[in-house]
Amino acid sequence: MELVELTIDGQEVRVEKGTTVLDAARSIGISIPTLCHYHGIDAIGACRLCLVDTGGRNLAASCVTVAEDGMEVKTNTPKVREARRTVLELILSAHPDDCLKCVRNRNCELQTLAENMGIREFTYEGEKPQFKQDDDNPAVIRDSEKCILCRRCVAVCQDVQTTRILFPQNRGFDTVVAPDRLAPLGETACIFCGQCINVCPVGAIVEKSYIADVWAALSDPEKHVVVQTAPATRISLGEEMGMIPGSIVTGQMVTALRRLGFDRIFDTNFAADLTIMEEGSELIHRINNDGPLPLITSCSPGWIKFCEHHYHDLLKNLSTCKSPQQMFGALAKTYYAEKMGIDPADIVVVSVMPCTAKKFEMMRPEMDDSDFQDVDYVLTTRELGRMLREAGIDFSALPVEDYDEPLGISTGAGEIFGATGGVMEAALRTAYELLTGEELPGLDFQAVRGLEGIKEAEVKVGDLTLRVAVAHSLGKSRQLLEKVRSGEKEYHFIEIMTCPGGCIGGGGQPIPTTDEIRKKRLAAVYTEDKNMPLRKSHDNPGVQKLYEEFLKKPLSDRSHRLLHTSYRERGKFE
Amino acid sequence: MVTKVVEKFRTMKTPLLSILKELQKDQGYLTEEVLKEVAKELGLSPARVYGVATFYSLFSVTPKGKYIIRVCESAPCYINGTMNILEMLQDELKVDVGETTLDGLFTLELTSCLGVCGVAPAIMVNEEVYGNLDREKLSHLLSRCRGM
Amino acid sequence: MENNNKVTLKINGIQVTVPAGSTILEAAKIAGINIPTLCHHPDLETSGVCRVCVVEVNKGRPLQAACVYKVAEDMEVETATPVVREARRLNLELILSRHPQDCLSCVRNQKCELQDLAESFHIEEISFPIKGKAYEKDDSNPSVVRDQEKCILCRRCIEACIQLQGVEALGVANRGADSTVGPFFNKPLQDVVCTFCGQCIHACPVGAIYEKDDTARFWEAVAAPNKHVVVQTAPAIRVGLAEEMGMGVGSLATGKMVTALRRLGVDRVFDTDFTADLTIIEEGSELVERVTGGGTLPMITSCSPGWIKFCEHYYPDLLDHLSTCKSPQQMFGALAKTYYAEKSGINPKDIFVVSIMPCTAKKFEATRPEMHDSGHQDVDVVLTTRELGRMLREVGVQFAELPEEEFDKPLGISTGAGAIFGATGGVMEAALRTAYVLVTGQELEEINLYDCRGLTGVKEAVVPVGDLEVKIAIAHGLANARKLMDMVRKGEADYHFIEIMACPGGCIGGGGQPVPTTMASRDKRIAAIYREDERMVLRKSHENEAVKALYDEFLGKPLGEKSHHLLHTKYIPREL
Amino acid sequence: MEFYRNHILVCTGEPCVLKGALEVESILLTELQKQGLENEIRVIRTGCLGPCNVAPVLVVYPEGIYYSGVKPGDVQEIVAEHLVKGRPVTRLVGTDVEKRVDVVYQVPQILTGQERVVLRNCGIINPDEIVEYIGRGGYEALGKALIHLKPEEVIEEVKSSGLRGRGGAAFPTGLKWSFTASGEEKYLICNADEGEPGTFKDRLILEGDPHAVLEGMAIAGYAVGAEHGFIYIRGEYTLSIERVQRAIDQARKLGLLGKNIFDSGFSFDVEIRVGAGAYICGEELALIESIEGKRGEPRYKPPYPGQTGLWGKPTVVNNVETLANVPHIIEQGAEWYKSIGTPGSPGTKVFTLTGNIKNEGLIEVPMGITLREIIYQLGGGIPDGHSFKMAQTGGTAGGCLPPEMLDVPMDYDELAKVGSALGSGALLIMDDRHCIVDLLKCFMRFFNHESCGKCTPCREGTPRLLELIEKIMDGTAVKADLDLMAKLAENMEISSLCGLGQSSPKPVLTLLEYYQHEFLAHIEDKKCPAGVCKKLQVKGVV
Repeated sequence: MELVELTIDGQEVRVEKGTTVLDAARSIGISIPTLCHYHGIDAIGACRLCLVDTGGRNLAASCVTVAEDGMEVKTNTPKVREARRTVLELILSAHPDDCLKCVRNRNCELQTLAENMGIREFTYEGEKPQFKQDDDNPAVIRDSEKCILCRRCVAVCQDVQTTRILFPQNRGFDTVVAPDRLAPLGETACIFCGQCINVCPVGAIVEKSYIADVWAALSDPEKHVVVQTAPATRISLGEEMGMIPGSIVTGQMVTALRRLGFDRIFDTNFAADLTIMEEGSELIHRINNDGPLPLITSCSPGWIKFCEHHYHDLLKNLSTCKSPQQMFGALAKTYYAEKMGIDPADIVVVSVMPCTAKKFEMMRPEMDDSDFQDVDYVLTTRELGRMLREAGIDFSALPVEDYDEPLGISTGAGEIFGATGGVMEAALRTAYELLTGEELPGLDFQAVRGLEGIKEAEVKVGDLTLRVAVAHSLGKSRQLLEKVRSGEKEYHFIEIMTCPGGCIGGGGQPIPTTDEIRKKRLAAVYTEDKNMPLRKSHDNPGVQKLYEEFLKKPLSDRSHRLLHTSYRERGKFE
Repeated sequence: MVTKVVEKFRTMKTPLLSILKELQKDQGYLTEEVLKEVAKELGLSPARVYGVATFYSLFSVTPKGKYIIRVCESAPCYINGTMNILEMLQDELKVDVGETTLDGLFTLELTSCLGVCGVAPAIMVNEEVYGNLDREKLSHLLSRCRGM
Repeated sequence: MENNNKVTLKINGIQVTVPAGSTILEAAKIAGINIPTLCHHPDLETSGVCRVCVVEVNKGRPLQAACVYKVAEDMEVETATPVVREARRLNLELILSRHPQDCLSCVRNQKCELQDLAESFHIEEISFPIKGKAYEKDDSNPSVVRDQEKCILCRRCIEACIQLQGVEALGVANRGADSTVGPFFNKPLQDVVCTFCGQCIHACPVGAIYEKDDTARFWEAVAAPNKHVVVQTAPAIRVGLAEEMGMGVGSLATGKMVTALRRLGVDRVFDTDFTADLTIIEEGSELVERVTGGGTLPMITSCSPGWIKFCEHYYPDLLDHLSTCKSPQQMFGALAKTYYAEKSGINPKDIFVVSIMPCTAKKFEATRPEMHDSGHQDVDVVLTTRELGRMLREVGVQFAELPEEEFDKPLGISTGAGAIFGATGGVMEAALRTAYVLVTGQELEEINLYDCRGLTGVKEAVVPVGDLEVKIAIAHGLANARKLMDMVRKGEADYHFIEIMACPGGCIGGGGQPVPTTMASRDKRIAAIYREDERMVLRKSHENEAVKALYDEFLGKPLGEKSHHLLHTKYIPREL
Repeated sequence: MEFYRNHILVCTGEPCVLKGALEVESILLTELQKQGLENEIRVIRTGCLGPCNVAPVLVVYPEGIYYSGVKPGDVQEIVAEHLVKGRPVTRLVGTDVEKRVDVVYQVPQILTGQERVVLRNCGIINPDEIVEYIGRGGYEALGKALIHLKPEEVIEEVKSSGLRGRGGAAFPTGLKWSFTASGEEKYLICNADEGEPGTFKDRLILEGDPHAVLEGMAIAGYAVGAEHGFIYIRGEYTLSIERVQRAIDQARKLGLLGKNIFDSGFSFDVEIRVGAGAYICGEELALIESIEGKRGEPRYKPPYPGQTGLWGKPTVVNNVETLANVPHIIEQGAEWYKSIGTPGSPGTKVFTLTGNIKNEGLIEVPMGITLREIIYQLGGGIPDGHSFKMAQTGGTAGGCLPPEMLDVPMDYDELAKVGSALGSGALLIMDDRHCIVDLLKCFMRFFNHESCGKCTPCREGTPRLLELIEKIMDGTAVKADLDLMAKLAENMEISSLCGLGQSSPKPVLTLLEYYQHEFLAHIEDKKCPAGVCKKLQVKGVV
């Protein structure tokens, strides 16, 4: 490792060659303010908040200035402080003064910077840009008036997801980050993954909120309101409520939901186990019936929309299984309604999801196989947190309670759906046993775990060597699929998750969501799996009973009607 | 002055309101000095005495005209034409509500019900109440105050 | 089941048993239910005015304020029904609609209870047009700024001023929507009886009252090439600064504080604890002299400038009782520009003395005309713990990660006795540790004087010092001081020595300390102060070598002529 | 006692005085002297006689002839013709006056067959002469209570009479007394801070029969164990203050107040405290704060005054009219009292009729009478050929009722059912010339002026309501503003700290409910149906 030596504010510091001045300063306890900089995604030196004095004629942006031998950096001179302050005041002068009603109030990088830099008055009072909010889709709202043009969302949309929707348009003071021709997101190929929300430092991109609808349903005495919680919410809701990342709060979440007034607290993990039964059977069926292969997972609605826009040729490879959320909705308004003797018209299904694309998914016209809209409202982890804060639920002090039966019974296999590679691992646990009659040796299938963008593995299942691959983030998925398309790679089964890290890194998760935090959430998912008495989907007694009483067998007619779906081709720039 | 008034109410428990009422008669309003002295005499904080003086509408901490005309704006008077009375007074005195005429003779104010709804519309001039008012009576009243 | 001391009730269907006399708010906390509050403060009696905490009691109307409504047996409380939530939200919106929308330039940005509430209520729209009232800011005094435009009329400042400090500089004036909170005739604080203690700042949930910001003057001095900037840090800073920088309440961070100050570019980092030790020598000698020479007794400490101003206003007849010693801050200033200037060969007019204080009244003290005995203004600028924190955040000092460094010599050397000046009873304890030697010639065996410690409002003790039974009393919070002073005035106080600190808990609870400062956080900071005392090698002021050197090289002897000139002062009666 | 052949009652209620009653009186005295009748005919000043619209009023007894609109110039004729020659001056005896006096003061037999209770002496005795009160049985009830009844028995009697507080809140009086905590020192407060617009019953009781109130206070003091009574009179009521002070002095002189009354061992004295202009001080805890020399801001309850009241001591606060009922209950018994009025609201109620009604003034009627009966029978209907549009019951903090509700019975419970309240007994009648929105603005301006500013919903909500109303009158409001108004008003009702904030939205809510069409006309058609709102009229012409 080659080192360089420089001084920062008179202190000598040695760092690896190539380190930015920003990181070098951080290593000795000097935190230079940043705004556009986002570790691992965006370093363009655009906002100019991180200016330092490197001895040159002009101040340098420390996030893009590489530390050099003998460099003398000053981060705290009147000139530097003044320059940073001016930059911040200019940004603030174009930003609305509406913290008190902003969704990012108290969790806003600009607000924190204003506090840290001790802003007390605005030197610049002038024209503020005026834009209409874009809330013309079920999932994501963009408010360009709040946009500070840091371009982090552009970076994530272009580079991480390669969806290439958001881009700077116009120039100078008129610059705006928006889709091509300033079209509403709903008219583009945006997949509503919400990764732009997670990187936005301010409140310029937020999820569409269904909180008011859910409160209304909860206070309607005519309605029977059931809620399902996605695997990734139990390991992130605590974080949203102020606990440390990776806190597991399954039981507290159940209690909290009950206290909000939900009539039944069910679990998406139940439907995840069910998905494994259906999808595993589908895999076996396809292997035994010459394809089409590879079979590609279909639980991630962002990925589905992406595939519909960009990979029409692979639509046939998608599993026909609905996502667990939608399987749940369809069953709640049929199986559960029948069992309870409740008119499905009176059942309201609420999902708590780590995901913004789920809001889009629930509105898809295909998702009304119960003869009603199967899922009525999707709340993100953040929205649930907001409801709990408003209701004053002291989350850390809550007792632990259990899910309701029958749709609340689940296994560890359902839980790991929340992590990249989890669906694959869960499927293998079951498929292996279904095909061989033996338990998968060492239930923990390490090869598909972790934050590596593309993971591959081969599993010997009896005579067959099953080739599998896992990708997360659509940029990585694109790389993998191009290889499949070109025939460079051949697999039996591919898992694709839209968001980096899988659902635990979804666009509805607590802000901030960084790689460091994703790792902690992943670890929590696997801890939760380990702690479950049952860890294989086919062992789920609730699922077994469901087949016995209602569905009869995987891929049955009823399964097909309620649990499977079809896909459509969408234009590339629709 | 203040000491004398305070002395007068010595036997009364918590006599602040009565003392202020008495003291206001002197100059028609309560001055800073008077309130400060009252606070000292009663062992209260000046901020509290000021708070009381500004709470009750019969007290004033700013100079007022010799005659304070309070027009009842409650509903029974309102229905019977308060607004006409008020407009007449505004025309006649050339002041708005809350203001004092340049000659320092009149201050125009609004008041809540005076409890003489049977003779609405009514006004109160200093401590006297006048009812069943119309333009004629009003101008008669004003000239009497002006000593004409 | 009912017994005399417990009450069982249901909150949101959850059964909970709580002490009788609890409020619904307290009971809900036990049941794991947060009820939002705004006008409520844990240390003050408040009166349920903001209506943000309303709940439904026994399905009844009207809704009741949980912060004042007492629980009863079999009561059924609902805290989150649609009606309750809607009512709270609307009340909050009403408050928000008259509050300036300027979070980004507000001193309380991100430390604001209103901002927190807006977040937790998930306010997205305010139903009413934003319409505040225009008021002029009062920044006429050196210590405290009042910005009435931000005031939300919760009245906590008034209650703090009355209940904690017994001053009542602030009150409610006018009526209805025209109500205002302010001093007599809404005068500048400068012109009314205000001690500048800053307890109202801690009470304020928003940014309507705050310290006068002097950081610009600091930056200017540091940047000026000809200025030699020396800084002194009060005893309570080392237990407040870490908290201000986001570490746990009661974190002790002496060494990190020194490092942080050096990184800001000051030339010398000295310690007010040094002059605290010096104060003990001077004040201890004064006490011995008064006791033996028939001077005015009880003698009362004079280190707390809020207390001094209070005494000048309310007890001008008892000023003789005050020790003539300047406060440690001012002793430091006078010495920095004489003794230290001489010793280091720097022209005193080039020396810029910065104090880091837990106190807003210190800003006022530094500007008193008496405080020029060095021939210059002895202390040039006083910064509170919060202002220091603000500067550190601005330049991005990662406080928790800093290494620990030592104070500079000689004015940075101190003992545990100096450190405990930061807690109520500390001056008394430090004085007794030394007075014992002065009187008896022997060292005190047990130097932890627990009678002096703790948050009891008025503490009394009798301490045998040789043949003499020394009677002492300690008060903190001016409301408690008033109790003692009324006794002194009536001649009912036969104490020898009284310690009075303006702020509850002493300096660790000062008006310049991190927000929030509550009795609970005071308790933790006091514990940290005594940890610091225990940590010190030397714990008695007369053992401080640097103080000894100061007397040898410069002052001569305690109460000597030079001492009188530089370290002692006099007081002015002020009107009510 | 001397014998007089005639008594002449001169009404010295405020309206009569304003219209020259005192001048009339002095000429009357001179004329009688001139005729040498000063020892045969006695002139008595009385409190309000009721028909204020035809002030000044004289009544000549024993004939019971009412003279109305008496001018100084008429006096000589009355003396010469009526008193000397025995021929009433018919020109001055307006027929409507006679009729009016009938219906106002003698509760029509067809309705109850009962006497008036609270106003029994008003206009009949000279309030400045205690002997006249005593002459009509005054202070007998106090004697009965002190000598024959234990305090518990007094409370029991009042409890079983069903008497409810007449100040507006209608809390059962006996129950309130029985809730008073034990303690060495207790206080009794008579709430005479009558600030509810359109209400002047308490003033007229105080001015017409002050001893009835003092006697009621003494009995109440005895019942609850209070030796100190306060009567808190609003500062604007100068005459009331004078009369009550005189009454207290006289009662003290006769030992009816002071130490050891009737040798019973019970001592009781009364002190007047004068308000200084704050409607909110009618709220019992605000009133207590005011007596304590503070801003008249309500305290939160509990603790109720019965536990912690004036200066921290148990305190009972009762309204003037409530206390004036007490001697009658003690004297004639709970059963008698219950025979008047309705089961839920026994007794009579004094109403003040104001607004667009022929007979403005004061009436005492049994509870349960309908609005229609009051307006069209007792009140003489709507004048000048206009039609009835709205009645507001209970003062400005009361609900507003449309013509469809004319038959609602006037008692506490029935009015509560329709979103209104009996309140203080004020009845404001409005005819079709007035605009509902304009009137609502008048109401809200009142509350805006009188909100104490302590709690958020009332302090901030009232001006917001006012703003919304102004928007409607300006023609700038949209339909959603009505929803916001209703939402805000409902919130104030349920989350304000005291009764003021909880009841001030009543007119908003009832008007929105019963007159929605009129609001909508302003908003959607930009028209003011009554033609009052100026900004809309102009547009209407275009």
